[in-house]
Parts: sequence; C-alpha cells; structure tokens
Amino acid sequence: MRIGVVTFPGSLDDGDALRAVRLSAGEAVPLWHGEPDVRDVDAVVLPGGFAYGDYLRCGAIARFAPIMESVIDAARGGMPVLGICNGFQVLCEAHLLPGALVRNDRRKFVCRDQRLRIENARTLWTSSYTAGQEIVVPVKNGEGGYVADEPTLDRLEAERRVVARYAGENPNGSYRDIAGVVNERGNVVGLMPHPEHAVDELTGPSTDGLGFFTSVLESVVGA
Amino acid sequence: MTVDTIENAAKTPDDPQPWAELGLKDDEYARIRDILGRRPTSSELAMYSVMWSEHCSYKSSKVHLRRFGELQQETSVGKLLAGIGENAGVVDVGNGYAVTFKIESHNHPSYVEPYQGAATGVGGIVRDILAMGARPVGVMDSLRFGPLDAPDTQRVLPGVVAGVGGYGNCLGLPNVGGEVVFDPTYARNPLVNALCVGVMRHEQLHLAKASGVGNQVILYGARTGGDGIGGVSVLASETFEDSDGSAGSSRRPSVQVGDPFMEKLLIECTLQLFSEGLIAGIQDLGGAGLSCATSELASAGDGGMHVVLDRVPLRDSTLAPEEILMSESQERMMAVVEPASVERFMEICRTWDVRADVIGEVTPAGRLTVEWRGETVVDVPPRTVAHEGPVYQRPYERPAWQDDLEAASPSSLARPSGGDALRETLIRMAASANLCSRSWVTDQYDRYVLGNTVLAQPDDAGVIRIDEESGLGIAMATDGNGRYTKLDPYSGAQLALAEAYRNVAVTGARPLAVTDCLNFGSPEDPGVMWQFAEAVRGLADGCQQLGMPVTGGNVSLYNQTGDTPILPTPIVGVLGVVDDVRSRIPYGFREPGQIIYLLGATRDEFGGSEWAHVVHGHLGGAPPAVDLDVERELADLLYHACRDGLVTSAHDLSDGGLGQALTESVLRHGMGARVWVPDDLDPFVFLFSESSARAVVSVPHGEEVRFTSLCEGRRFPHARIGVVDDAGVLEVQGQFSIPLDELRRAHESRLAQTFGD
Amino acid sequence: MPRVVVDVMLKPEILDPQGKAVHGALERLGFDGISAVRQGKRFEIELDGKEASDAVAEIEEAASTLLANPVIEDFDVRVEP
Amino acid sequence: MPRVVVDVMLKPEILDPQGKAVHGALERLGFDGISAVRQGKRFEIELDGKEASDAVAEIEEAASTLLANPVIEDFDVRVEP
Ligand SMILES: Nc1ncnc2c1ncn2[C@@H]1O[C@H](COP(=O)(O)OP(=O)(O)O)[C@@H](O)[C@H]1O
Ligand SMILES: [Mg+2]
Repeated sequence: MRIGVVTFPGSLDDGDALRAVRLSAGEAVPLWHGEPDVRDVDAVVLPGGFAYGDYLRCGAIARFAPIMESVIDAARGGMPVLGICNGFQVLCEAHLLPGALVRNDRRKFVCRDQRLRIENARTLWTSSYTAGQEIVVPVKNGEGGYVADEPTLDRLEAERRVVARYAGENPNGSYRDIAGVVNERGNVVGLMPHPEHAVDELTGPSTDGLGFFTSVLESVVGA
Repeated sequence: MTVDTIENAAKTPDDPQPWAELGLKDDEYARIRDILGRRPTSSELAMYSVMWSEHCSYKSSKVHLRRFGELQQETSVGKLLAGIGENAGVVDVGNGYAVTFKIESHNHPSYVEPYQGAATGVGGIVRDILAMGARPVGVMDSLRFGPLDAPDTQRVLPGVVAGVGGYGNCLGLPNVGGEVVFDPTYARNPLVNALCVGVMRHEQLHLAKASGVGNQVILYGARTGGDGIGGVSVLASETFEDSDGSAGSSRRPSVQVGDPFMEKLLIECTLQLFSEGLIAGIQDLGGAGLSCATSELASAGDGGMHVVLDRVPLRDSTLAPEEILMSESQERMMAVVEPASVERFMEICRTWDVRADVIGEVTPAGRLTVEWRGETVVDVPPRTVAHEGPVYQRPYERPAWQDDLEAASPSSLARPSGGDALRETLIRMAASANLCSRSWVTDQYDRYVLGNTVLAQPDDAGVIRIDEESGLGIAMATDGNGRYTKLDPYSGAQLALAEAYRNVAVTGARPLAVTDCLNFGSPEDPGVMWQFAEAVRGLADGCQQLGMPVTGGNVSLYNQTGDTPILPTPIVGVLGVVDDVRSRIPYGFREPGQIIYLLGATRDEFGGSEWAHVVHGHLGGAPPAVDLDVERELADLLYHACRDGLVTSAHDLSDGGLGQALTESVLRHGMGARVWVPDDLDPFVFLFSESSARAVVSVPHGEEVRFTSLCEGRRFPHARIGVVDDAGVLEVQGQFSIPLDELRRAHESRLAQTFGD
Repeated sequence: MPRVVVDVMLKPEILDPQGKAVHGALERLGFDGISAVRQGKRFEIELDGKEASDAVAEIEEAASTLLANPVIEDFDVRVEP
Repeated sequence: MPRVVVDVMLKPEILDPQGKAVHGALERLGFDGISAVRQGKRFEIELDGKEASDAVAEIEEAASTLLANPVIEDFDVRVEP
C-alpha cells in the first residue's frame, strides 16, 4: 500500500512521516506541493511544520497549494487523509474538518511528551487502538488550540468524531481537550500531536504512534 | 545624491570623513589612506570600518587566539578537514562522515530586541554551517541573564527564548541542549550564544573562496534592505547603552528581523546546489554583509573580484552604495559559480522560490572593485580589508582586586549542620535560579524534528544519530562558569572545558573537538584583557592535554554596563562521537534495586560554588581544582562501562554537586533512592561540594562485580553510595528524607512562577 | 498611493490569550479602568495604479478566503485616505 | 463604551516577512495590482468609565514600552468612535 506524504515549502516533519510509514511496512511516497495531483497513492499524510512560513495563520496559504485541490477531491472521495499538526491546520483551513486551531492559551510554543486518550478507534487511522486506550506521543505546537462553536462541538461529541483527547494536562487550551477530530465519513483525521515522532524507542518517548500508520494499512488492505 | 567615486576621492584628498563615528581610530584611518595611496571613498570607508571592527577583525583577541592554531589539528578519529579561519571547523567522525559545528554570540542585539536578536543569532550560525557544505542537523543555545527577579529579565528572557525557539523550530532543527544562567552582571548585558551542528560526507566539504578567473559571483536569498546598517561596527565597538541608560534612542543600532521560512528555503536550495556540484566557492552573509562576503571570498581565493552593485536586488530603492555594502539583511548567501553552471544554478533557485542574481565575477587582478551607476566606488586590495586588519597588543594586567577575591575563602561561611539544615539547604538549592528545572525554557524548543534526536534536554549532552544503519552518532554539550572564571580565569576556562567534556562523556560518547565563544568585557580595560588572555591560555593548554583541537569559535567583547564588565564567560562546546547511539546512556534512576555509585574524589571545595552563591551571596576563594588527566580517565571509564552495558544511567556532577545530581536523577522517572554518606566524608561536603571529574551512575544488580573491577583495574575512585527504590522519597540515611512530590514542587515550579505559565 | 487596510480580529466568543495577557500586563503597569483588550492583525495593502474603491470588492474577497478565517475571525476592509 | 485602538506596524525599513508572505499568496491567488503588503498588530482596548481622551496619553506610554518595540516598530494610538 502506497502512502503519500506531501512536502510543502516549510514542511518539517515530512521525513519523520515517511519513516513512520516505512517502519509500519507501508510504501512511503514523497509528494511535492507543486504537483498537480496525488498520483496513485492509497492514502495521504499532510505532515507537521510551518508551510510557507505560516506567518499569516497556520495552514492558510498551504491550503491553496496546487496539490491540495487533488487532496481535497480525494478526501471527498473517501481516500484516507491524515493531517498532523500543521497538516491538521491545513485540513481545517480547507474546510475538510470543522473548527480551527488558534494560538496556544499559554502564548508559547510547547514541546513535550503528552498523554492522549484515543476516543474513537473506528476511524481508518485509529483502528489499531482500542477506544479509551491511553498513549504517549510528543506534542509540539504554537497554534494548537482547537476551537469551534458550541453547536459544532456538541455535534462532534454526539457523532463520536472526537478521535483523541489530551489526558492529563491540556497543553494548548483546546476546547474540551480535543486533540484530534475526524470528518463525517471517517476517512479524514486531523491530529495536533505527533505520532510520527513516537515510532522508535530510541528517538521518541514510546512507539505508541505506530498505531496510526498500521491502522490505515490494515483498513485499506482489509477493505 | 552625489556618489563618492575613486576619481572624486583622488581629487578631494582633504574632504573630511566620519571615520571616528564609524568606530575607526586615527591611526587606523591613516593606515587606510596609506594602503590606498589616497583617501578612501565613502564606500571604502564603510567597508574598512565594518571589517576592521572588533567583531569582524578580532583585533584585540587575535594575538591570543593564535594559541588555538598551534594545537594539534587532528582528533582521535582523524585529521581536521577544516579548522580555524573557515566559517566553521570540520571534524572527521568516521565512516566517511564529517561534522561541522560552531558557536557564535548575538548578545547586544538580543538586549535591544530580544526576540529578533536571538532569532537572527540562530539564523546566522546556521548559515555558517550550511556554507561548509553540510546539512544543519541541530542547534543549542547558551544563555545568560540578570537576576531572575529583575524587571528587565522579565522582558529579555521570554523574548530571547521565544526567538531561539521561533527561528529554530521553524527551520526544523532540533534544539538539543544549552544553558540558562543568572547573575547580576548580565543585567542589561545578556549573553545569547547559539551553536549549530551540521553533517556531510567528506567529499561534500566546501570552502569560502573565489577562485577561477571568469567565474560568476551570485548573490541569492533575501533582498537587501536598510536593516542593521552599521550594526557591526557600532555594536562591537561601543556599549549600546546611552548615557542616560534609556531604551530606544537613535544611537541604538538597528536590528534585523529574521525570516526563518526564507532560511529554510535557502538551506534546501543550497543543499541541492551542492549535490549537483554547481558551487565552486560559497560564503554566508552575516555581520558586515556584502563587505565581508566579497572581501573574504576574494582574499581567500585568487584575490580579485569585480562587483556591480546595481545588480543587488533591493528592498529599498533609496539605499546608497555604502549602505548596500554594509547592510546586514538576513537570509542571504553568496556563491562563486562556473559560467557553464549558472543557468542550472538559477533554475534550482527558481524551484525553491529563491531570488538569485549574478552580481559580479572573479578577476585576475589582486583588487576588489565595486561599480555603481557605471563608476568605480571601491578599488581595494581585498586582503587588506578581510585578513590584514589592525592587530592590537592590548596591555593586560592582573587586577589589583584579584588577591582580595582569592583571599575571601568560603571556608569561613556558616555551613548547615544536622539533617534538618541539610534538608532545607538541598531543597533551597534545587529551587534556586541556576539549578531549578529548565523545562519552562526547553519546552519551547522542538527537540523531535528530523527524527534523529537520541538525547536532548534535560540530558547532559545532546545526542544525534547521523547514520540510521550503523547507529553512528554525535554528542554535544556547552558549558561555562563565569564565577569560577572570575576567581581564576585560567582554571575557569579549563573547568568549562572539563564540564562540557564530561557532559559528552557521560552519555557514552568519545569527546573529539572543541568550539568556543569567549564573552568578556572591554578589551580596553587591562584587567579584562588579563582575564581574556588567561582564559585563552587555560583553554588552549587544556585542549592540548586532552588531545582535542579547537576548530573555531567566536569572541564577544565590550560586554559591560558602564564600568562593570560581565563575569568573564568563556563558553566551551565539545563535540563527541558515539559509535552506536543504541548504547547511549541517559541520566535518571529507573529501576528499583539498582546500585548507585559515585565516581571520582570529593574534596572540600566551595569557592565559586552554587551553595556559596545561593546561601551566602558569596564569591571568593579558589574554584575547584582541575585535573584533566583524571577527567580523561573518567571519560574512558564511562566509555567502557557504557560499551559493556554496565551502567544504566549516568549524570555528571557540577553546579550544586551531588545533591543536585541526585535531585535530578530521582525526579526524572519519579524513582526514590536511599543514599548513605561514605565514612570518610562530611555530609555537607558529600552533598554540596563541586569537585570536578565526578559522576553518579546506576549499575544493574548483577553487574556490580564487573563494574567495580572495571573501576579497580583503572584505580579510579568509586564509592557505593546508595540504592534506587520506589519508596517515593530521596533519603540520605541518618540525615533526612524528602518526599519526591515536595522536591519536585521546589525544583520544577520556579521559572513558571516567575515568567508565567 | 492608494492603500486599503484590513483589520482582522478574533470573534468575541473565541478566547484571545494574547489580549488577555496584554490586559494583565497593563494592569501590572498600573493602568486601571480597562475592561478588555483584544489583539488582532492589521494589513496595509498598497495598490499600484488601480483606484482603491475598485479594489475593495476584490480585497473583501481575499480577506474572507485568505486574510481571515471566518470560522474564528471577523474582518473589516476600508480605504485609507 | 469608549475604545482606544493601537496599531503597531514594523518600521518601513525593517523586513516584514509576514507581509511578504501574504503578498506572495495574494499574487498566486490571482490578485494583482498590489505593490506591497505590510502586516502588523491591532489592539482594541475597552475602557470602563474613563473618558477615552484622558486615557490616550497613558496608553501612548504603554504602547512604547509594552505593545511595541520602538527599535523596530511604529505605533499609532487613537480613540475610536
Ligand atoms: N537554553 C537552553 N537551551 C536548550 N537546552 C538547555 C538550555 N538550558 C539548559 N538546557 C538543557 O537543560 C539540561 C540541564 O541544564 P544544565 O543543568 O545546565 O546541564 P549541565 O549542568 O549538565 O550542564 C541540559 O540538558 C541542558 O542541555
Ligand atoms: Mg551535566
């Protein structure tokens, strides 16, 4: 199975995402923001970083990158798409996911090992976990506060579309401790923390992050 | 606007020129006239003044720094691939890999505009590393501030930390270590020293020289604007405080704003240019901008270059030629490219959205000429600008007060006696400004990006994997202790070296090479100059004894407020190699039942100690004795213990002594420890002495015999001082015990309380 | 030269930690009588040639797609004299 | 309720990477005829009670120390109707 990882100018965790795909036995395919389409990949990861510098609003400019049109189409057509951190911001800016990400309530960039609770283990990206499972992965962001209006939040809860929640301390002021959400169809997931940095005991706090990548491999193979 | 051409200069020899305002002395100005056989044009004057400033020419420090050049130019792995004089030193680390690293100061700009000053400090050092042909893979930052509770620290520290993080995080370089130290002498004169490390294959090494007549000179990256004009000379030659001490006056140097996204593009673009073999010579633009890049490239190459200044893309069309030459706009590089490669060069720049312009070419004559609107505004021998600036033998003298300082021994200070007093002292120290947890700072830095960070804060050294297959990696640490250096500049510099060396060694790495940033007060003060000379001598002798070259570094002088200089602060960065990062040793107790050993000899040494500072506000006496041979034995012991899997954690002892090392070791994973005081030691000395060449390690239960015979075989002092448990307390038997929660609150809340969550 | 200014502010119901921090800092400096501080962005867009009033419609469009995220922000576009 | 607005913009000679990024993005999106974009900050300060005009002097003072760094930024304080 081929998983594409999009590199925007200013993407930083693209190499880590590619490595995570390889470590979970997928075929990692680098994609460039200027390409017209996502070619023949089976899933797409939008990685962390500061696409185009993110000076305006995170993800605001990347959302208009040439490749995004094809990513948006593919997402609407059901292809699994995972946006991590900056990728999550891009997905919100592209209106593939509800809500938005704002400056951390502490007004500082925060990088730390974070406990997360997987709330929904039935998405294409979380099926390797069990609902309620706690994992530890790094979180690192300056604008990672998830916000949405109350009706949207209520709907997300009702439809079980909160994928992961911060357990323990909320690092960025996200409403209702939300760390990740999924679209209605269940194929597009946005996640603020970084599972791709938790795939090897040597370089991460755990290997708990692998589950996101093995999930999509299993679900697509099984489909 | 009339332009001062060389013709005009020849015709008007007596026109008055503002050389003094530009920081030149009268004999320096006379020398320029002498070199040129006429008065300089205003553009030439601009170039000479920035290039002959203290910051660029090292005119006060050069005679001392020569000692570093006399050290052996190889490490235990191999010959240096580049040494002092290049943008950064390059060290062979084996398997065909080379590592380049360097530390540089951005002190004054960081006081004026903390965020941007620190950010552009990181940006500048990253370009130095890039210019060697390497991919930057990590950064570190060594910081000094005034007292923690001083109002100005509230302004400066959060801005500096946000700036280091903002730039480094956005470039995608993991921050793998550094220091934060507070002392009243750094108020209004913070130190921001940034280090970058890069990796390349041997054959990818590039040097800064313009050779090959007819080769094209290309300026690429950001456009040139009016920022930082004159910054270099003004910054480095005078204090930036106005006489009334107020902020924001017009005499303040202008500060640059960094664009890390542009720099990220510049990195990727440059690496592709290297990999396609399109670059014959390269130089980053930093202090002194184009003046520096053109004269240094020409001087190091065939000696001739012609530049058409009109071709420099500008952000502000009203800039005069001298301003363009002096501008310190960030995120620019200059490359020397063979004519046949220019087209492909431009193409690659376009893919990365990086602006590039051919602005000149390499010429045979030994002249650097600059043309503006068809007329020549600069015509100079480039060596006289770049490499043959003034050199001063500044007078130096041991200050009269040094004797009194040494005589003020800490032995008369009241010491805590009894368990309760020791307990209270340990907690107070753990919460003190210089010893409390740094996580408020380090949590703002991305340490995970690139996926190769094996150790970072809070570990003793940063460890980065450079080869996924073999596990080859590098370790880096920076250290410096201004109080020790004030008591004895020679030993102080060696203690900084010893500490950085030890911090690298406790991770299981073999220390290889050194970079340094020498932060001192005014060189015009003979006492300061003595501190400087002694520190250099100490560092050079120390490196010789340890068999490590100094591969490059930076000098920052005039760090003082009024007549009060900062504590003399040589910061030493040590690079080590790790054969296989899978066997690296972190610190922190993890497994109940493991045995705790103290390695090295503990003496009654409190001169310059954190205890004397925190509890008595005292500074006097002699710093701890340095014995670099013992440091080397300790490093060697740790290397073998690590390789054979005999230790599961190791932590070096430095500021705050064993008490602090134990505090950090128990809090890391929330494991308790029961510790006992060896019979031959006083409990207070045992807990708080800062004797050097020591470390605390934990040994798995079954490995005790092998471990102790390793130590005995080497006759290295070792004492079994405790055992790890999960009782949730740090207990010193017969003295006191502290619940970990209480210790954690003391140690971890201080910075957040001060600077806000 | 004609200039169009776009102000972008977080919607009132969205938490504004920066504004809150400025408010706190002002109080510590001894300013009282402040009931709220909000921090937003200001864009100054210089037009070459074009009549500013013609451009306003286009810039309104740009503001709603790029300069502001209507999910969390309000914006205001005006020609500055 | 009286409101004081403080606009803080980078000085013209200082590089404005944010404005540059926005300018580039607007061009890529097909908005042309723009010669420059600068991005700055806007603070809206709500006063309770106090006459806005009395507060302006005080806020000018705060702007130069807290809201802006005069080394690189200009600011403008005004009462908004
Ligand atoms: N400014 C900083 N930037 C990055 N890391 C830092 C900084 N200050 C301290 N650290 C890290 O925090 C940890 C503790 O620092 P310190 O106590 O000074 O170490 P040591 O005493 O071993 O030199 C180390 O891992 C160090 O690298
Ligand atoms: Mg240490």
